[in-house]
Amino acid sequence: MTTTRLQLSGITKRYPGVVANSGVSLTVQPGEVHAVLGENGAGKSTLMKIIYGSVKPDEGSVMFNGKPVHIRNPQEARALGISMVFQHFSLFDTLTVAENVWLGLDKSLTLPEVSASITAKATEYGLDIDPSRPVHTLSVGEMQRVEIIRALLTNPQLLILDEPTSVLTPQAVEKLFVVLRKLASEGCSILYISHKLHEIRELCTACTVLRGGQVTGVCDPRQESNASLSRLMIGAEPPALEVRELHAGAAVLEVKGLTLQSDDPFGTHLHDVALTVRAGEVVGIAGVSGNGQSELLYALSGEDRRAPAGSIRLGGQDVSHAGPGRRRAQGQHFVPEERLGRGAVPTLSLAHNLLLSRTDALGAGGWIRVGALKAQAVDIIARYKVKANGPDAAAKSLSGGNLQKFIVGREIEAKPKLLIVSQPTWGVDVGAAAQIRGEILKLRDAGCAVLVVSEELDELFEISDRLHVIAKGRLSPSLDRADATIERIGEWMSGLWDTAPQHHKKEETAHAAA
Amino acid sequence: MESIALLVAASLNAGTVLAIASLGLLINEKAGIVNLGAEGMMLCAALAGFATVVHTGSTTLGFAAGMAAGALLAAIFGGLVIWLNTNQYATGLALSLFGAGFSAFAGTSYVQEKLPEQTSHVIPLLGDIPLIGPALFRHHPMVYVCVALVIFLIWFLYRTRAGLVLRSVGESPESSHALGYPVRRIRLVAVMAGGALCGLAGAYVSTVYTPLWVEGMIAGKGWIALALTTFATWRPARVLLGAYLFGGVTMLQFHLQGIGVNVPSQFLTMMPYIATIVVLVLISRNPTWIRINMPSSIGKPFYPGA
Amino acid sequence: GKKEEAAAPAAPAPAAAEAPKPAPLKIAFAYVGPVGDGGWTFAHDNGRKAIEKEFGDKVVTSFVENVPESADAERVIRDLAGQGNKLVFGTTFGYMEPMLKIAPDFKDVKFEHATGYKTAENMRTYDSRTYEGAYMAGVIAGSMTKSNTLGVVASIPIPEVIRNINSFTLGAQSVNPKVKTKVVWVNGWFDPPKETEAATSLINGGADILFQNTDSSAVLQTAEKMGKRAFGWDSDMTAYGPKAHLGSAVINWAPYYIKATKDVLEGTWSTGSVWWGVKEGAIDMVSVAEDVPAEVKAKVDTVRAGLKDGSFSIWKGPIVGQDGKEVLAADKVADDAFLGGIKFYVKGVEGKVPN
Amino acid sequence: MLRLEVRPQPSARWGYASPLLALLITVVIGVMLFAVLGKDPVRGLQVFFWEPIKSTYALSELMVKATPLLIIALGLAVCFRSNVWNIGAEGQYIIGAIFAAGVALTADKTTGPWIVPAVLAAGVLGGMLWAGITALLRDRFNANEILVSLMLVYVAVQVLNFLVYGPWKDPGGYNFPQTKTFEAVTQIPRLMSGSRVNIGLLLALAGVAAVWIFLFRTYSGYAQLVGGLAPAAARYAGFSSRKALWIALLTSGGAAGLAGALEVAGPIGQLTPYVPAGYGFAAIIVAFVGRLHPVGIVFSAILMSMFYIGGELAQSRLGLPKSITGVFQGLLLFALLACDTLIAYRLVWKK
Ligand SMILES: Nc1ncnc2c1ncn2[C@@H]1O[C@H](COP(=O)(O)OP(=O)(O)OP(=O)(O)O)[C@@H](O)[C@H]1O
Ligand SMILES: Nc1ncnc2c1ncn2[C@@H]1O[C@H](COP(=O)(O)OP(=O)(O)OP(=O)(O)O)[C@@H](O)[C@H]1O
Ligand SMILES: [Mg+2]
Ligand SMILES: [Mg+2]
Repeated sequence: MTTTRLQLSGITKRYPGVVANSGVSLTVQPGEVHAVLGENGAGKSTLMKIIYGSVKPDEGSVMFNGKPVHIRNPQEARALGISMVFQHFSLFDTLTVAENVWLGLDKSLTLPEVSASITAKATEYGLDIDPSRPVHTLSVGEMQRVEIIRALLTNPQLLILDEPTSVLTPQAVEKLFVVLRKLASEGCSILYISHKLHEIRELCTACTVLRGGQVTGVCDPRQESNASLSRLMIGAEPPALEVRELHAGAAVLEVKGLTLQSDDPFGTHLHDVALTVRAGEVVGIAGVSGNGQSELLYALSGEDRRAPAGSIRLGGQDVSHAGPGRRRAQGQHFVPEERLGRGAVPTLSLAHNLLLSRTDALGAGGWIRVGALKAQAVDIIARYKVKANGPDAAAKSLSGGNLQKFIVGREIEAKPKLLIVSQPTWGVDVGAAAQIRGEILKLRDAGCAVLVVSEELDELFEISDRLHVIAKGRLSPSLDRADATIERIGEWMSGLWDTAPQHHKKEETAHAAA
Repeated sequence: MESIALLVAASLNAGTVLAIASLGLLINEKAGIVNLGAEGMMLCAALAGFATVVHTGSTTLGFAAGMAAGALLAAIFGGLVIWLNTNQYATGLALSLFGAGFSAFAGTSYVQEKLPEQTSHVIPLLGDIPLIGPALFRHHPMVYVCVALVIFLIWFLYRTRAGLVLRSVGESPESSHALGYPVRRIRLVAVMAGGALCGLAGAYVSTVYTPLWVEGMIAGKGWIALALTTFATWRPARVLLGAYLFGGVTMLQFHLQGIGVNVPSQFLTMMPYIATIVVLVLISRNPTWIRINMPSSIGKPFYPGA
Repeated sequence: GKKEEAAAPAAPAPAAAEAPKPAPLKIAFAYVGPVGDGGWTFAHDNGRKAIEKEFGDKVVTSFVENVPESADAERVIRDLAGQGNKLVFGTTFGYMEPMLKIAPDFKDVKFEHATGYKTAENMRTYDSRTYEGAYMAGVIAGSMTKSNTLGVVASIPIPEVIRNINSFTLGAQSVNPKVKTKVVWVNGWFDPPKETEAATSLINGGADILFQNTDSSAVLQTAEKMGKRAFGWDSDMTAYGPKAHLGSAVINWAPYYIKATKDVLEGTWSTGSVWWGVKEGAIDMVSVAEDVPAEVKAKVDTVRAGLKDGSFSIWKGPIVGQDGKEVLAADKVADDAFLGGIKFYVKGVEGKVPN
Repeated sequence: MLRLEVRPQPSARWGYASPLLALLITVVIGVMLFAVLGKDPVRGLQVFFWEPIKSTYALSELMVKATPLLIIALGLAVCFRSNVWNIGAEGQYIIGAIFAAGVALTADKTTGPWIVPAVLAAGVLGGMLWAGITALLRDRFNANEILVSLMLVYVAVQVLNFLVYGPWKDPGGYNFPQTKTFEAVTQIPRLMSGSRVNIGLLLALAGVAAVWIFLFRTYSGYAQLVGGLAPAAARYAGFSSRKALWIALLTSGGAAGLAGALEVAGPIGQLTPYVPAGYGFAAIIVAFVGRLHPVGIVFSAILMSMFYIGGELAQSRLGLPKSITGVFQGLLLFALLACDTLIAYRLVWKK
């Protein structure tokens, strides 16, 4: 009998105000691809960081290859044969691939030796990469390749991958799975984190489900259905959404010929983007992050005012050079993906955060009517069921989901003509996500034009009437949801919609005219 | 010709002080920390170095004392900034003020002291070459140590793993932390090393460059050194070049007066400062250039989660 | 350690009040720099100590150093007067206006202001003829120079300093007509690093003997380091550059300070303007280097003696300005008004007077 | 081991207690310092904390000293809260003084009292102009405002020197580097006879109210705050960062310039090379010790002035060197920065 590769028992980790892990036990066998499943905030990442030594548990014990271990830091973990690819990349933009890899290796190799072994590993696993390129010139998928190669070069016995597929196209996911299966067949155990049920069922041979920091089930995902996994994960099945008829009205937002150099030297340039959003419809933009979404949103929101004249029209008026304030005055509201720091000022109260996008509580000469402001905040808190310590609570004291509800509430209550939402449900629990999606659809039914940018295909399929895909700064033609399939969108996510350009151009014009 | 050679010599000498301090600040900034307290550290180090030479007669010990004083003050600064996450700018300013006040306070009894006689430093043979000899080969050893330091730093930062780790900490402390590097300890070491170099520069001023102690004798060199790191876009060789250039401009104002150039002396005195501004403007005009060269986390606090 | 003596008793001890003797005269000084500058303030503080030595327990002195010539000066000096000091010295030009404002409010206090030109009923001005020391230094410099180029590190272009540069040059030319003087202004009284840089630049420019009108020993030390010669200023600076030192043009405030104290003690104080020099023992050239030839020393002695008995005047025509025009006609002796307004360089000084 | 743990909510109580604790720490260190130097600590504390307030005259002098600090620090509070690091207030103060002097010098015997507002306005304008250079270079060329504003201090000093040594030199002043004393009509009106306190104090107090209202009750003040706290949020809201930069620098420059004008046309009464007295730098500490809050700044300006005056008195009373002021000021700022950690964190014992 082989010894168990990893055994956790009774792991508990408390953060001020949250218990991230509570009495978690987990067993991983050699050569096993073990899924850790759970919704946002369930404590998956925390658990992985404990295994990797970058977070210290308050209680509990860790056995590795049958021996009890106290892993104090990632170096010790790597020395034991544990490697990790983080959910948020731990790469250094201005350094080269080889330097990045070097930093993750503890052996006393020289830089040229590191470069040579990168090339060797890359060939072995079909992960093509040039060691001398600076990381900021890489695409997100390539960055992940760097992370994986860095992990592989430590010859791990246990490889932890924290949500590796959230940044990949479906095709790239397939390629990754090939690599992972090869590794597993060589005896390496893999801890695989995801909340994508179909991926887990396809790849993994064991699964531990977390909810609210506790283990709610251990199972073999190949024996389970999406529904049964989902029950384990969230305790109930999400409420089904009611989809209504489309009554699209006049075009509210028209974008044409939007070509823009990114002002971030490491960013993506927009190239000839065209799209139309009509009153009463939800248009979704799919795509892997880092393909120009943020640049597009900056241009659409008015935070970047360098768009070529005439390229962005709001309600028929050219707003290409207008700032956020002027666009807001014309009925456009925007929910950015970063809640803290962009959508809200962390240290200011909820009430004061209203003033970022709302001016209803201002008196003459810009006088802030504090009473009115607070009343407004109390109202939103109640109506959107925001869990907060009243209108004076600092934005940063709210949990991510609650802050998101507050921000969405703030923008929706402004009764916009056009609502642009980026990643509406990132890091938001299932109940809140359903609430937010419901509010968005209600708004659509009330005749508002809605543009949603998201990396979650499931979400886009759920709420959009039409879909675009953004890839390398270019936007695909629009596709009715009825015509959209995961395969087609996946193909488009790698930028491959140009195969029949004539045809699509026509389709696009038709939409614009409608 | 002769006077040009001497102007070069004087510029190298004046630039050396700036370069050493600026290299120290460069190390700080490569690790992501801006220390506006350079002036205060240099002043305290100048006093420490001077006092040590007065008591021991050894310039080497004086340099060591200066470095120790600089490192000690930097450690206080580092403790506040790195562990207590205080605002780097405010803390640096506090250090500047405290350093100036403390050195003046503690140094009152050294004001009248004088140092043992200095030997002149001429490199045999090379020092006798006409023009080039006086320009380049008749300097205090510190001038050459400074050049060696630049070469060492280039090697260290861009050729060694430790240097890479240092840069990575300044580039993204979050990632370094995730990879298991003790970010705060690395930063503290960098801050102290920077303080030690500022201290060396300060001690050089009070024991060699102007061998006496008076309060406030650093006279803004710490601030110029700070400006130099930006000027050099955080590259050691350019720091040296910039320092020599500034040393040159400083000397030039007197040189021009000496040869009777008819400009109000106030305008000549302004020159180094205006030159700093002009260069800052030229350097900063290209944001991409700055973004690629500037350590990304510079001036930002870092809290390791847990 | 210059500080020990500084600790003045905070207030007259109660025991003193019981004694039959009159309470000691309280005297206060406001200094612009630190007492340890080794130059201007140091010299004044020596004068203060001389008062203590001369009058013993009949006086109590105290001082405040580093008093900026800003709005602070008025508060500090007012506080000194309010503290019961009956004689208050302000030792820099910038205290003139504040002292003028304060004087009427303290009729029983005598104010002594150095280097100014405005007086009041209970405020008089005093100064010393530093240019006499500069002239004697010039005599030595003119004899000792090999390059015939002298350098002056000058502070701030007020008449006093320009007068000193000219007198230094006149002294040098009196023994060596070929001499030229280069001047570098540092725009400050006390900035050792800058003085060092200025001195370096003068030496690089060919000057082999330096003279300064700034308050630190930096110029002398730079000369020492670079193997050239230089002078001490304000106080005897031999120790700072034993090899370079040619002599120190010193100011001795003691005679005047003792006289002023005596005036107050004896009730003979009256307002006016006092300008003392070699004659009154306020100015001298001391510690002349051993390698200075005897005949040069003798020449200095002659000048000193002449100044003392009034038989010699430094500013006696014909004196020619830079442009060759006569600024003082032959045999004419400049009066104090002329000396107080000098804004030109004499022939032999290179460069232009700032502004 | 003693560890820091983030508080779920910043502690309001420590917000007020931290400055007091910092002051206490400074005092304790001060007492130890006095003891080491062999001075009576009680007498030492008296000199710093009692003598400056013991009489009406002493209080009035305290106000004279505190007024420029308060005015400059108010401007800096707006600036720092906007995340603009103007550390060149000293230069703006000098240029303000120069502009004010320029107007004051035009006065003659026939000039009416309108000259006073003109002098003050000129000072404000001068300060704004000087700060505007920093703003321009930052705005147009992205040049670091810390370094530019600081270098401009040195330039301003030389501009002042150029004027008082050159064109503006008092013709009747024996070539001494200073302008003629201004006509009496330009003198900033005093609040009461027998003291040097002038309407500058009232202006400063009005400034306290104005800055408080601006920052905490107006939309444009809110925009400044947001720009300082979260630049991305400001951009999202549509608050122009350029406008914030200009407002911040012009406000602080104008305030510093006003302080310069009040000083030359008030207690000094002429332009001399000694106008720069380090107020611009000291005001940075004042602003921080006052926690960038207008009311807090009132207290810190007074405290800082006590240190200054105490430092002067400590010389004639205790024979201590003046630099002790700088030691105390630096210590106070260090202590405050350290104590402020307790607002967002708490200390816990952990193995
Ligand atoms: N450093 C920290 N300080 C405080 N709370 C934390 C910290 N890290 C995580 N948490 C909290 O612990 C809980 C678990 O977080 P964790 O990142 O482990 O969730 P997750 O399951 O990985 O979620 P996701 O799917 O969004 O990645 C969350 O409520 C989170 O807010
Ligand atoms: N004395 C002080 N020192 C430091 N910070 C302070 C001080 N007083 C208030 N603050 C902080 O400054 C900010 C604004 O304070 P302010 O006093 O204006 O609020 P407030 O008037 O109590 O607000 P409101 O009236 O809206 O309830 C707050 O973040 C507060 O914590
Ligand atoms: Mg996670
Ligand atoms: Mg209130």
